[in-house]
Amino acid sequence: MATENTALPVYSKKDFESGVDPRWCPGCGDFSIINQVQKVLPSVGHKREDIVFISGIGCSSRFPYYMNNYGMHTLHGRAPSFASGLKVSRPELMVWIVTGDGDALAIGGNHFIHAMRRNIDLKLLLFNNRIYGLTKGQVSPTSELGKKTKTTPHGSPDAPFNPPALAIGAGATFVARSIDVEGAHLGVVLKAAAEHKGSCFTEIYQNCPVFNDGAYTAITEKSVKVEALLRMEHGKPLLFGKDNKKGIRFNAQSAELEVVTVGEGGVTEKDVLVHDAKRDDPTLAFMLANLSLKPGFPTPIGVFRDVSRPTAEELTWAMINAAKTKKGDVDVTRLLSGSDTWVIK
Amino acid sequence: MATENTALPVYSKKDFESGVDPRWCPGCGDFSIINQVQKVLPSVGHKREDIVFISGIGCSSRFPYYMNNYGMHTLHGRAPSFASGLKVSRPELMVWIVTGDGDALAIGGNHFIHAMRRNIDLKLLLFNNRIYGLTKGQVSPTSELGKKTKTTPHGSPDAPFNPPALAIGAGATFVARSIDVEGAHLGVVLKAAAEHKGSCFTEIYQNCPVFNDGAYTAITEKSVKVEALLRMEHGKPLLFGKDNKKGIRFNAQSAELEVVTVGEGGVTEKDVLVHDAKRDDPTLAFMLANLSLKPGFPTPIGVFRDVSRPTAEELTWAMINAAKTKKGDVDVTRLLSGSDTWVIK
Amino acid sequence: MSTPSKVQQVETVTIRFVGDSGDGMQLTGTEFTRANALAGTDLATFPDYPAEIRAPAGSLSGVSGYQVNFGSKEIHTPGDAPDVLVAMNPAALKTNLPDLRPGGMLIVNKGAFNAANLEKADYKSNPLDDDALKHAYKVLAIDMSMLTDHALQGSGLSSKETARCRNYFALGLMYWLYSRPMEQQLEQIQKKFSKKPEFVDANQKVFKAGYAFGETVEVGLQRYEVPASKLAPGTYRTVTGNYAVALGFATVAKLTGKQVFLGSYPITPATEILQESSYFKEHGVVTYQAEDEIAGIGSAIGASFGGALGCTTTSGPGLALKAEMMGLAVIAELPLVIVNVQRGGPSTGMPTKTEQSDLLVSLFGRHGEAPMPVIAAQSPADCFWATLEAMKIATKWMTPVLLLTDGYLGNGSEPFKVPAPSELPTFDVKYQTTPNHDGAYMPYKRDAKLIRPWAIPGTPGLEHRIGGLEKDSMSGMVSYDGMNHERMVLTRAKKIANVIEDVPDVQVYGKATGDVLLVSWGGTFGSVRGAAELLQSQGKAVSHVHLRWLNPLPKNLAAVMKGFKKIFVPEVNNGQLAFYLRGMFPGIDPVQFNRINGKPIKIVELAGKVLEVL
Amino acid sequence: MSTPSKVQQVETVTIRFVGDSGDGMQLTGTEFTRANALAGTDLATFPDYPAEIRAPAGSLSGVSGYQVNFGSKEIHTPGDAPDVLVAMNPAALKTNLPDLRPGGMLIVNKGAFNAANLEKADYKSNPLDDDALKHAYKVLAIDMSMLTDHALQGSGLSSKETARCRNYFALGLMYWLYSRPMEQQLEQIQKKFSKKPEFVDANQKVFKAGYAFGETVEVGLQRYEVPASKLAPGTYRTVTGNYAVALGFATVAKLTGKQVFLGSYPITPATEILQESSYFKEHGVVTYQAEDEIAGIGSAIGASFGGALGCTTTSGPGLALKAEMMGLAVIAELPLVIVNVQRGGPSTGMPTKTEQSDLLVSLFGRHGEAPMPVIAAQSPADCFWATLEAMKIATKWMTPVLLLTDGYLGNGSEPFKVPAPSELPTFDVKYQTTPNHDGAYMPYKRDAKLIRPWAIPGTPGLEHRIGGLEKDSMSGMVSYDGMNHERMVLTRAKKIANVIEDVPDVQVYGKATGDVLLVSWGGTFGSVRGAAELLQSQGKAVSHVHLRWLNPLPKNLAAVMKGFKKIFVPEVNNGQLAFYLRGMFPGIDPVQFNRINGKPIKIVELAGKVLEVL
Ligand SMILES: Cc1ncc(C[n+]2csc(CCOP(=O)(O)OP(=O)(O)O)c2C)c(N)n1
Ligand SMILES: Cc1ncc(C[n+]2csc(CCOP(=O)(O)OP(=O)(O)O)c2C)c(N)n1
Ligand code: SF4
Ligand code: SF4
Ligand SMILES: [Mg+2]
Ligand SMILES: [Mg+2]
Repeated sequence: MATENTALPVYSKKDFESGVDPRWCPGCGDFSIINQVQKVLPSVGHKREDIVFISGIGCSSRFPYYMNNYGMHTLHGRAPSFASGLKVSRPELMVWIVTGDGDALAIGGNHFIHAMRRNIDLKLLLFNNRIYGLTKGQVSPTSELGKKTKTTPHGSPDAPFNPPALAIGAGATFVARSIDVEGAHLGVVLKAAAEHKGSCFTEIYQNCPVFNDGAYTAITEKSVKVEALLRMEHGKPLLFGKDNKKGIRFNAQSAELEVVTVGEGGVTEKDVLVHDAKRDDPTLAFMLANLSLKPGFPTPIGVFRDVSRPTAEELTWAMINAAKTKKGDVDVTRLLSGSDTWVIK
Repeated sequence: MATENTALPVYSKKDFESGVDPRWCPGCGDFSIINQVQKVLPSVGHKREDIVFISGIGCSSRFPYYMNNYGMHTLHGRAPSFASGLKVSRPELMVWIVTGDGDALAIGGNHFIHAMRRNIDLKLLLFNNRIYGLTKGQVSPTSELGKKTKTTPHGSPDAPFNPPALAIGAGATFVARSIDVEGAHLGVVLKAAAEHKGSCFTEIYQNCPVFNDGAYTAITEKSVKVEALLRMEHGKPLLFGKDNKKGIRFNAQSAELEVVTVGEGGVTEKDVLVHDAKRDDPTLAFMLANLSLKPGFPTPIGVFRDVSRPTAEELTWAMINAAKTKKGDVDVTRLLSGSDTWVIK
Repeated sequence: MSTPSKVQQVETVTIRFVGDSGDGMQLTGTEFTRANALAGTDLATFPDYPAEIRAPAGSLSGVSGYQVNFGSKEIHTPGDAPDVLVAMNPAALKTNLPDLRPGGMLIVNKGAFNAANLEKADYKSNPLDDDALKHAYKVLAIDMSMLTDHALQGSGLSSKETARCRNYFALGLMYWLYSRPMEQQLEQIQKKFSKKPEFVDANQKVFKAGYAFGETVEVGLQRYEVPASKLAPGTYRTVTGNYAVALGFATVAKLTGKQVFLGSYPITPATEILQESSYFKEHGVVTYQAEDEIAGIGSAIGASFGGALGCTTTSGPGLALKAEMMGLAVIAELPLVIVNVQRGGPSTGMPTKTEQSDLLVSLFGRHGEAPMPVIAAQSPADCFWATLEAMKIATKWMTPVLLLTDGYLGNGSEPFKVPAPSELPTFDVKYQTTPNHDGAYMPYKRDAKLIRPWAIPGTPGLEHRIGGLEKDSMSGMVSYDGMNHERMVLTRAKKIANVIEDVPDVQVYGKATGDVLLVSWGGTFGSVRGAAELLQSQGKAVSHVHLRWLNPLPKNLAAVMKGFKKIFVPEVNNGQLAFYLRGMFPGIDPVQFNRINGKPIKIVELAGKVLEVL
Repeated sequence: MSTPSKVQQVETVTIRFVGDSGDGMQLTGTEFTRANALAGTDLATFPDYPAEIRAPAGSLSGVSGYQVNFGSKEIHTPGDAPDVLVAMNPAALKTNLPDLRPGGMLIVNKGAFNAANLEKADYKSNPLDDDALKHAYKVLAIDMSMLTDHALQGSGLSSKETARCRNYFALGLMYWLYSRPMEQQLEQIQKKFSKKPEFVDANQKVFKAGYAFGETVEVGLQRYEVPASKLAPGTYRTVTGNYAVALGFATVAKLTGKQVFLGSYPITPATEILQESSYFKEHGVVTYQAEDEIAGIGSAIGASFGGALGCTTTSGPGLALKAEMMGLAVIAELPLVIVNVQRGGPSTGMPTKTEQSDLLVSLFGRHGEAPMPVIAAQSPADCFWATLEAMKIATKWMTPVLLLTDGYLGNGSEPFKVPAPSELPTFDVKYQTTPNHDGAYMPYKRDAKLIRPWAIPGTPGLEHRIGGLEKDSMSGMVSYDGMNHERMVLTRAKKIANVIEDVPDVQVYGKATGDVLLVSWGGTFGSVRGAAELLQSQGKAVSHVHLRWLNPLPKNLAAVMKGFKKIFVPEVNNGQLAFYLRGMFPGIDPVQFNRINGKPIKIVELAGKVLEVL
């Protein structure tokens, strides 16, 4: 059982491949994601048998079958509920959730926000392709307003979610974003997620070449990405663009973020906002999560927020153990008798 | 039908009382809330028969029975789904949702965040008593961490939601807060909600004298409220406290809000942040929504955010009407024949 | 001065205490129940709460009641109609008088019959002045308010506090009427109010005053005595059905040494199970209040995947929501117990009223072919045993099990004989720790009984994946092969059919053949058994079998039914068991008796119906 | 040089086109289907998609197929086994050869049988070199790849583009084999690719090459002709069941002038209904893709409260999730149509495979007593008529109605005779606009049929509140009165029973008495009718009744069944209708035949089983 504390074997990527070859369409972004996950797992300090992958339903949710760990491919949208029960029941396990934008945010929205709120130590990876892949191309809660899909041939009338903003609003203690094609960056973010203790949300932009191809080319194309992506690092100034000349500054008058060019108009690097992912107050993370919605601003990737608090399972077990020490080991007869009995002779 | 546009009758509060006397416990905060709603409705510019109240299940959700409008007392947590369908189907109706902290945020969390995201014109009133009232006192998603309730006798292990933060994170275009005992203020907020067009969230702090008495005394008691409450008004500086001497200032270094005292240390009123509920960027509203979580900060009441965008039902009907003008009135035979038929003689 | 009236022995009595929610009738009822329990009578109780929310004081909707039926013979139900009605205010009288048996005893607190209260109960005139009342019942109108005030003169208690002591006057009087020893109640008051000493003294005073009143009252009052019943010797306590389920969870955790994980969401009338379970932490019960019913069962299934004994508790609307999840538990074949405390339906229906209308949804309420064992408890105390049985089946057969109780069982109470450890079932819950198929682990490779192994996370080398898609009959990997699917559907069905080996035969109460066989299930056991006794005592050829197992049905049921001219099925629904029996046993066509009024069936009414078909 | 082979007439042929997902077999199938439709044959088709996600090119899991059965006599199913199998690559051959009828014709694209593809299909050696194959079937191995390349030499198309034209070679050959006129297809290509002219020319070339190949090939090929069938004169089109449901929604909107509101959530195999409906905006259909199934039906109920005709569409798992909402619709008594396109269960099960296993959950899958009408469609085109019927019942009786179809009906297609307006049912949907009870509005005051009025928001003076709690039998206000509850439960049940007045009697296909009566429901109609024809043609005393109505069951069903020695119930489930009939008709004990392999039942197999019991 997981509780025995024998030494950790030395793992390689292969140790986390189930041997079943993934059933995703050729060119699907899910391939590169699973590749990174399998690369990171050897170094997360958990035994293979103590790691569990839980998913809902969707292309992305086929993930557990391809991992050589314990896994559950559950019901559409419900993965966080299973994961929460498992983690509270057995805190020593490392529990990952793999889900899609429809799975996590459409039918699964409630379990998602509650997992974030409770601060149970669950590592949720959301593969966001802004479409329903498995069912062949319907609008999702992250599809753009006006998006034409099989169920919205005239365009979607609904504003989409901004997933990191939703997660922050729900109380997640870890919130990050990366991209399928940014392998190295994704690896780093996954490692950070693995190290965090608490509710953990990682949005991964994922391309669906079949039903929503090119959803992210505007920020991932070689030619544009240096200007389009803001790579956040805790404790470092928020710089981006060619030669890191551009920066994010805080405008105290308007209480808003703005883009500045270092060296222009007397702007120096120290005017640039230094990223602080560790602060308890979620507002800075929220500001950054909303950055890309404003024209002229880059899309932040990396860790928005990473704060530590006691997890729900820790608090739960603290109470259980307190009760056990207080009451001692009551035998079954005393349990059954309770406090108010009488005797019939 | 609602579509005929005859003149609006002159209503009094009585016109909105169904005559069924409310079945709430003596002293319940719900009484003062319904009182304010009935006072505001005569002035919202809708006919009584064009107003619909939809609720879920809970003490608060009994609300529609006491209103002399059309109403549905639906299923636990599901009110927004009925309301969304009704409003998209009949945009001319004014649709209110009355719900509780358990109804809206526990079982109903998914419908809640999607109603906020879509920007359907629904006026949602959340009576937040931080407890499950109807089922007699279990922990709710707004109960404080460590709260002892019937289902958490040793304290709740779960962090609560901050409802306005969740609504903002989900994309609500109107977010406000008021308090059952602040009748006048509540009336003003309800009026603002009535006037907003789009997804509309109003949290109302409500006391449950039976199962969670005094949940808000720390901010509502005569003696403390002047220091404890920050009354936000769009376009006005964020001042509070005795003689409005205290204010909220923006600290550009830390990118955080802070409390200052006007007249001390060179602080003048113009250093104080001016509330802007109308800006599209939700970050300022989010900052204010998180204010009260920080020790030493007041609890903001009033309108956090009030921005206008095309609503989902407007966009839906724009598409429908476009299709109608484009295709004209196709008769049933042409509808049934479609484009590819053959004839058997 | 009063002539000491001699005590008359009676076999059983049904008493109902009714008053305003604020009058403490639940306390009075439980305390008086305790007195009779200690006196060794058998008993059954049923509280009748007002609709969820607390209504205005004195209003009709604010009436709260507690009925207890106790006797020297075996007691099956809280009683058809009260022999004695204790009414603390006009609203209570108005709403409960119709139930009092003709000629029964009516004790009222005259002091509460003032203009204001009469109006709230919309009485045009004071019913106590009505001669008809006096003719129909033995009326004892006492100004308990005034007498309580007297008793507490100079106690320094506020009038509000004084009023709260009134119920002890009624209790004292009942003690005297039914010849129960004062002392134990005085001690009990001592215990109960140890934290508020001023109330110890006050309540004792008022209690004594009530008792004394019985002796001193002018009208020579008839005293009664209900002797001890022939309950089996042993240690007893009273339990409600909901408490008994929670106690069952804790007991299983103790017996198995495994964690019992209860993932649930509050819903009337099941909420108490979650509440009570949260006090059993030290015994190995982990409770988790989920965000909704779906997450409640989901968390339990997740915990079961991790090796815990997952459970979830709910009532009708919640059961409906759990349907998809139950299907997953069926196809994944994980142990899980779903407790459904039935209430009045459909939809939100009548949350505080009892009903048996979830039988068919329990048997068939999942899409696809998704059979699972279904068990129903028959009395409050039996909820404990039924829980143990459900947990045993779930863990032995790797299957979800549905346990049905109802609002009447859940809130009702009766004596529970504390079992000796030796009387408890033995569990042997095992996890797979080694490969089961030449070096590999095949999660769906079955034993002779078609049970699959249970390997849990943390077990090296047995890593595997399961899910809701149809799976290969060995490896559990996704399979779209049609014949594999057919095989799996049939195998899952066969496995549940195999559970029959753990289903005891039904016992016939009465002769093995005769004119009418009463067939009941779940919470109607008491009413139907009572009717059977009554009819048999009248020499009728009527027998009774009660079904604890709904799926699989007991082996001998078909044969047993053949022994009777007529099968008679009484239910608190529109005929669900009757339909099910027709479907399962071609040729069987039961006579139905259906009551759907939110209350247990009355013994006398049922007996009458049976007589009609005899 | 080839001897022009004379054309042989055949009554029916079943052809299956199979290839890689990329090979365009769905297009080839539909185009060839069209050719036969235009030739006036009756037909039925069934596509066989790979599991949801697109698998690697050439892999076994990537095979996509399309089967068409056409004939000069009435066609009920896509055919038991193909007479002709057209396989475009090794994987397609491997997965489909077992289905080809012995001695059938096998046409393969030899060019695709290279080492790489053989390996992907895990063939050790090239099956085309295997003599056994040649003995078992008429094998025609053609290098379509090469011939296509030749045809397109100098066209300037890339090899990738050229490859995409290959399917037209196969199509051309089939045109020749089955004597269909080339011209119409050339036009069709013209239409289809008008936006990409280069492909018009290319595809026409390749199509002609395929056709020419038939004439010029050395081996004298047998040509066939399937004459026109005796379809009733009229205008026809082919529809899938899912499209037919959407067309039904639009038609009802047109006929009633009322808004049809479809609140739904995508799920295989029901998604197309939502997709197709979203193209009917101008006809008065409003579609709303909700966040989940619960919100889907919730939005529809909300719209119905507002006066729209609310509908929701789903499949098994979604139906399970809607259970609580359906209960609300039952107690609120609002019109609502729930369409459940059944798929393989339990749980996520087999999303792309068909099954009939949601009958019992449809009838009984709600907590409490919550009856509703249940109707099942019998063929792709009938999905249109069944939808109209369900909508009519829902609006007339103020009740939710469950309409069952399945994956086979939903994705399958057949000719649909476009009805004249006069052939369409008339609807009269009325709203209450005036008080109905001396000046007041009583939402639950019923007419003689027990139907309640429908007053909608916007109607002055009729403001009222409804909900899920039990309600007073007139005002609809919350009522906790037990007798009112019993009355309401029985009234709701009676109302649904009254729907019988709109349920047509079952028609017996064959003699009114005999040895065996086949009783079927839903999607098995075609197979069972086919088997009945077969057995009757062999002189067996076998008749057939098909149930379109599951609740209420047709008036004459009991009487009809009495006319036969045996009742025989074939189902693609584990015996749900058989159980239901036992429960509803004491004494009836059907023989069951159950196949649960994700496919429609085969006519010949079924006929064989019936012979066993004769
Ligand atoms: C209860 C239920 N409803 C609907 C479905 C159908 N369904 C399966 S996956 C899916 C959406 C998948 O989209 P997403 O979560 O974004 O995953 P992706 O395929 O894009 O990776 C839907 C609607 C289902 N399987 N179960
Ligand atoms: C499906 C379902 N689950 C659970 C319940 C039981 N229930 C009714 S109200 C309620 C919570 C009420 O709390 P809240 O929404 O805060 O409303 P309040 O009573 O506090 O105003 C619950 C759990 C129900 N009626 N239906
Ligand atoms: S459909 Fe899209 S998301 Fe799904 S596997 Fe294919 S490419 Fe990936
Ligand atoms: S329980 Fe609380 S919230 Fe409910 S009515 Fe009573 S006081 Fe109000
Ligand atoms: Mg997606
Ligand atoms: Mg509440």
